[in-house]
Amino acid sequence: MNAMQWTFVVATISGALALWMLLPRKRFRGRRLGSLLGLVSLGLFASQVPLPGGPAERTVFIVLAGVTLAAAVCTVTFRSPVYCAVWFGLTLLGVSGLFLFQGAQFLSVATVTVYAGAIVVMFLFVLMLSDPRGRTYYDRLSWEAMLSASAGAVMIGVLSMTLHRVFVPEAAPPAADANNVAVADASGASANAEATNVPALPEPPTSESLQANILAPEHVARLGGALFSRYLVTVEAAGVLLLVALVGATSIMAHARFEQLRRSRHGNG
Amino acid sequence: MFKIETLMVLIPGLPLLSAIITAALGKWLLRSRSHWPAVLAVGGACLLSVLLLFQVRREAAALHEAGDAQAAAHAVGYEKTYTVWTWAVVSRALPARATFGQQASETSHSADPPGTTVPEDSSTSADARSLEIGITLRADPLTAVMLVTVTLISLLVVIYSIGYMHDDVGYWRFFTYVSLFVFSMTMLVSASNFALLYVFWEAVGLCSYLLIGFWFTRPAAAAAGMKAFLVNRVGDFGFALGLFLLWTTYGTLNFHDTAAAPGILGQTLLADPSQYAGGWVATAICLLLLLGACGKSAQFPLHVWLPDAMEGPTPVSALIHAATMVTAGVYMVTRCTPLYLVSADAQQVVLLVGMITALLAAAIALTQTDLKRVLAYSTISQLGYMFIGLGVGTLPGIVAGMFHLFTHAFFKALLFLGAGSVMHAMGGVIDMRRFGGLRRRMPVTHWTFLIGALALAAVAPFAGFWSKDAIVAAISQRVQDDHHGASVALYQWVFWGSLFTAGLTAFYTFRAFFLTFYGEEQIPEEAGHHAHESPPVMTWPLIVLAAASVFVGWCFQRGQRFDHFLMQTPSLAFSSAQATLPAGEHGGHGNVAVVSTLVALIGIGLAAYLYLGDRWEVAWIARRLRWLYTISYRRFFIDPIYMALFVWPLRGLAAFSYWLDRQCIDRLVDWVGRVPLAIGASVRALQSGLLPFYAMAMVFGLLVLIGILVR
Amino acid sequence: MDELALLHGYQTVGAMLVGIGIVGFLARRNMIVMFLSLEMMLQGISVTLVSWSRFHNDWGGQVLTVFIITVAACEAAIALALVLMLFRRAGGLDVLFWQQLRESNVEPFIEHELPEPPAEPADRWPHLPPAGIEPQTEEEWHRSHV
Amino acid sequence: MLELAAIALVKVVILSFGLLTAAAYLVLLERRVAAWVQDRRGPNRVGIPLTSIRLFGLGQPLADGLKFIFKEEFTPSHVDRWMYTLAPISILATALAVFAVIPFGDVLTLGGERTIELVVAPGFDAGAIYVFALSSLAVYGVILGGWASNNKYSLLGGLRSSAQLIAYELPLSLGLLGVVVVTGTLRLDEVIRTQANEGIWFAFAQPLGLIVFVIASFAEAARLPFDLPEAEQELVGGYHTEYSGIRLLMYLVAEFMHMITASFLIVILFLGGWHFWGLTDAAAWGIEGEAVPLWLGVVRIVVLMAKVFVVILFFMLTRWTWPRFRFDQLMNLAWKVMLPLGIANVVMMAVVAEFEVPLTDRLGRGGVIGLTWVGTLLTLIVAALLVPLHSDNRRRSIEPDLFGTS
Repeated sequence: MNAMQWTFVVATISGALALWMLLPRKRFRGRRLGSLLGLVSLGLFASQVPLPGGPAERTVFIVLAGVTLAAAVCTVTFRSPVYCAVWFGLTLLGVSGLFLFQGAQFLSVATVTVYAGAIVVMFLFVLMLSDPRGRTYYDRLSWEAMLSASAGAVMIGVLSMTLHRVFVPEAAPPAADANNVAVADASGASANAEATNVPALPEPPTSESLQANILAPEHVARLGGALFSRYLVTVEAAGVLLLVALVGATSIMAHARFEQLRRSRHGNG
Repeated sequence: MFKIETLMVLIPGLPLLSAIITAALGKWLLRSRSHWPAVLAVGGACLLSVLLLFQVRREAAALHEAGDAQAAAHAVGYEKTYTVWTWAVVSRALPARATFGQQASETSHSADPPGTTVPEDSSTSADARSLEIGITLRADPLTAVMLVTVTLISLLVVIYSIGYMHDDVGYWRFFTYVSLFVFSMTMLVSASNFALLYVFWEAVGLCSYLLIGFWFTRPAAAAAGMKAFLVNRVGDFGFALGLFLLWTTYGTLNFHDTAAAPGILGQTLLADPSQYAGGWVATAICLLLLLGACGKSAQFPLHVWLPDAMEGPTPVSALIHAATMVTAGVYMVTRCTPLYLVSADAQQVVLLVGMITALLAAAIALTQTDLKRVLAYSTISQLGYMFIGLGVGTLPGIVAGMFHLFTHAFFKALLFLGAGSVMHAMGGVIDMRRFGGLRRRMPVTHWTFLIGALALAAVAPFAGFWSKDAIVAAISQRVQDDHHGASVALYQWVFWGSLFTAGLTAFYTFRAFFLTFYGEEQIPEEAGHHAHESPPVMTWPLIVLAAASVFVGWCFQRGQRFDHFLMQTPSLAFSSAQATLPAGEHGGHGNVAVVSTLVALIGIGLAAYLYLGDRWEVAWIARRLRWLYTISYRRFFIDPIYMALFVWPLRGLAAFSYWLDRQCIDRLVDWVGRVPLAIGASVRALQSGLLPFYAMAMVFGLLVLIGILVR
Repeated sequence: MDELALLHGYQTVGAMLVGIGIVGFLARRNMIVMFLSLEMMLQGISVTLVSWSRFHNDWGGQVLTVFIITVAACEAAIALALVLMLFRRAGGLDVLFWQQLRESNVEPFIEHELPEPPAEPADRWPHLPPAGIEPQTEEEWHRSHV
Repeated sequence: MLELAAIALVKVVILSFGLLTAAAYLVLLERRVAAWVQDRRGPNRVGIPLTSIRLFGLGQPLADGLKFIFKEEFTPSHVDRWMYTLAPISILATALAVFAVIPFGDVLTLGGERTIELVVAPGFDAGAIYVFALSSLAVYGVILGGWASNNKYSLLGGLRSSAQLIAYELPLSLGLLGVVVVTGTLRLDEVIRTQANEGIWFAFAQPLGLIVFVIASFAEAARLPFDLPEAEQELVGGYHTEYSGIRLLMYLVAEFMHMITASFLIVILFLGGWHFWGLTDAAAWGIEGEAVPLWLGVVRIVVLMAKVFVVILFFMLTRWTWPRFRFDQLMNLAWKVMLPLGIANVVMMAVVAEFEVPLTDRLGRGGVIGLTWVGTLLTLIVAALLVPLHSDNRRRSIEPDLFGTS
């Protein structure tokens, strides 16, 4: 185990602990320690990720990613479901900002419109009508907090480590056999990539090619062109799916209303 | 006006349309108007059938005149076929076993695309039989006669049913079934293909089943329907075997000639009858087909279903179980005359079956107290007569059988509808002991029933006389011709037996008539307030049928029109050339007619003596000849015998199989089933119903997978 | 911009969103919050897709994200209807109200030790503004005059 | 880079100050209009402080603002403090942020060569959807404010409001979609430019779209006859019942901002934006080339602002002339009338866009427009015939007849 791997392990453990402390439990809450540990974990993970672009871009990215992730953690750890929903709204805004940072204007706006504007508001509706004060016991309890937190943290750790191995091949650990260190070093990154089953990445796009295609000024027209030519059948399928969902939701609620009426008619029978 | 093909298609087509319309709309839309499609369609079919009859007659006559010499030489009749569409094509279905290897090697390198015609090579063409089942309709005199009979009787019965069924809950269902039946029956008689014949043979069986069990809520009706279906299966099994044998023998199932192969009853084979397979094959085919006919036409071993079928609505009994469907066997045997002529043994079996049936049924009918059952047994008896006619083996006999079929349809439908009228008035009671003296309350029924009874008893000018007389005459002719034949004794016995049966027929018919309409007036309490004459919609069909029963025999017998017309049928035309006797000597049998009329009158007189008024002799006979009476009354114990011979052993077998299934096989399966149960029990605790738990399991699975993938 | 680093960063953010979503889905018992966590996982996937879309200079990723949003909308509609119905029947949003689909011989999961409900804050009447004179009670007035 | 940021900053500052001031003075305007409609005087006293100059009451907004700001920051004890504070901030922030993509003029040419587009975010390609995204975020301010107040009137107001806003977002976007289908862009400045180039405002080319859009804008801005969220007579002010001081000020300002946004959108999408025949056309002034001189840019800004002002006046007059809808009527109108009308508009516009060339060849431009008018009239007639009368206030059974018993 080299330093990099240790970093990931520590980050994973501290992340699991942080999530466990932050999750609602019966008595002990330790939110401050949890927050601190979470920040440490986030920092450790971030330390292994090279940051893009110049200082301004880096700042923007760090702020966006930080807000997104912090809001995400808050979403799953706050007790009041209304707060959870609002934090999720902030997560969505962060994701939307990340999209915009990538140049995906349409998606960033569409995410806000559909998710934040419609879906989350609907959830807020339900939450407000079902339990206006957020005082139910099940919001103050977690199911297997430690296990869940560990599962999520390990998932993050494994994925991050894999990403690191793919994107930063020269920093990958040497082969497991200590005797072959020299050989592995000599054969270089490509051999290492082969040994770890990592497929070679394509060449990153140049700024000009991006401007010509995915960052073109007529962004929406391009996206629409892709949607309605190559992915037309999928668009149709999605349309049908929406229709079916509409009918399904309506019929479910109509059935519920019917049941209610029936019960009221026949004296709770 | 119409092309003959149009008629051929329209006649079955209209009832089919009606059936579809009634089935689709009857319950929701038509309801009490459900009879309209059926009446219109069957009426139209009847009209078109009559047109077809005239057209066939004209064309046949034209053919006869045009190619007189040639026709006389080949003795071909008139036929017309029309293929609506080809239903199934299996080319080269069966390469012959002997040449299988060669055939296979040939086909393997033949580059012919599928669908090309079979090679004309004579050595392979016999083996390369292609099965082509076309929906092929035919028109010839036999078919035309059958079509007219079927549709005319159906029309009258349908009209009658409007009154009879008027407030039944299954009104639309009834007319759907009847339309379907008319479609099936017309298709059956116009099929030009044994396969198609078989299909509609089954279809009429299905309709019969549905209609017998029409009041399926009554257990007796349901059981009767099932019995009819099962007994028919026995016959149909034989029929199917016969078809297989025909197929392997002749390589085709068509009646008519086609480009691929000469038909079984086609001009080619008829012109050269030596090509018919003889020997045991012919006998086997004929006997198997006869088995089918026995099932459908209720002949001796398989007749047991018909009396029970009287559980269905009375119009149905009149239409299907007296006038039309049960004659399908007679029709089929007539159609296959050339096959039967090849095998004398089979002919004698037909004769014997007919004789036994006629006598047996007549004997049973003597003592039955149920009016409809008396009529049912008389139907069986008369069908037996038809088979006697067919079994005589001479052309006059066969034609006489068909003629009897024709006339019998009218007066038996009349009698059944009359019985239905009585039953309608009596509130569903049909036991003759419970009513009597109805002649004043139901004058129309009474008079028409009388005409029907006279026709059935074969009294001189009525329809039954001419046809039955023709049959008896044919037998006597045969006796005379076969003076020195080996089986002359058989024919002699049959002659006397048929005369005796005629007497019995007259007796039981008038017994029923007198018991119903004469004597002290007696009305069961079920009749309620409607113990009166039936409505006009029911009586008019009776009057029409009565009129037909009076005139139809004389009209058609006069100048032997019916015979001459029927002779134009190809198979019969051929037979007329082959028959041992030339046609046309029919009618020179005055003494026979006198004898049979006398016999009938004796029977009527006896019935009048015994049942007009209260006679002590009836009771005396019943007491003194108690065993004879019981045998007749219990229908010769045939049902119990069948019960003992077939049903109980089968039930025992079923019980044993059930035991085997439950105790051995199921146990085994249970034990096999316990293995996964045991495995499942060990992991059952995982099925906790907790959604987060499942999700957790999924996540861990995912983690393991990722771990394996990234190593 | 360094496209590779950008991709790496976005992938990491996406992975973290997915992981946090998993934690929320597993640990939380409020069905709506679980659903929010689910949506968060979808967001993580969307982030990675969009970043790949940019890295490959191909519209496929963004198009797929459009479809993810569509599917999420459908899912939200159906799930919300179902959740409402479940809520109506059980009177709560706890996902553990619904464990009837367990094996018959498995004991139900029952929380024996429920947390204390938080104390309702005592009714605090609004303060008067600090300015002004505090009114005296009747008793005080009496004492001062005795 | 820095320069761009600076320009954007300047635009933001100008726009926010302008908008806030405008909102303040619109309050005054509204009160004056109300007074005028009701035949009274209205606020006309406050002028320049410390003098006796009244100036038609133009000092009133200043006084109001000061009053709001210096009132005590009162937080009821039973509210959820975080949300209670967050809600008005979020609604004001979104209301302001909408203007990032709304052009408030065409271009300004400074010093002969530098052109400045009068949009905060000039290159944003999905501008129209951005507007919708942020206006849908405005729901949060309302619903959270209502919930956080912990007051049943507030909660009801918040729920009503969010239901209303979500419901009317659909016809609003359908109205927009008609324009988008025809112009083929989501950029608002492009929409204006299309109208200016053709010289035909979409109000004439898509009357049905205009109707749908205007009605839906009224509902989105929660103005009478759609002011159910507040409904002072029923809900004591709705979601801001518990608010006071600067937080209430934020809500009120945001409300006026919504009205301004709606007016801007109506003007941009349907009334030709900065375009006016003869007045803003460069050709009419004898100017060649693409360049737009500074004074013409200013003229265009003035034209745009004048149009917006007229639309705002229309909003205000409507407020004092129409009664309020009932909630079921509101919803029926949204789902059973506006939505089908919007779809009809989109279908009509799609047909026009698809068969533009043959139709124009056959009928001419005027003929096509006439055709859309005929279609609009037909659609409205059909809608009037099919839709039950929403002003029918007779009592009827609320339960749907599911059992078929009656």
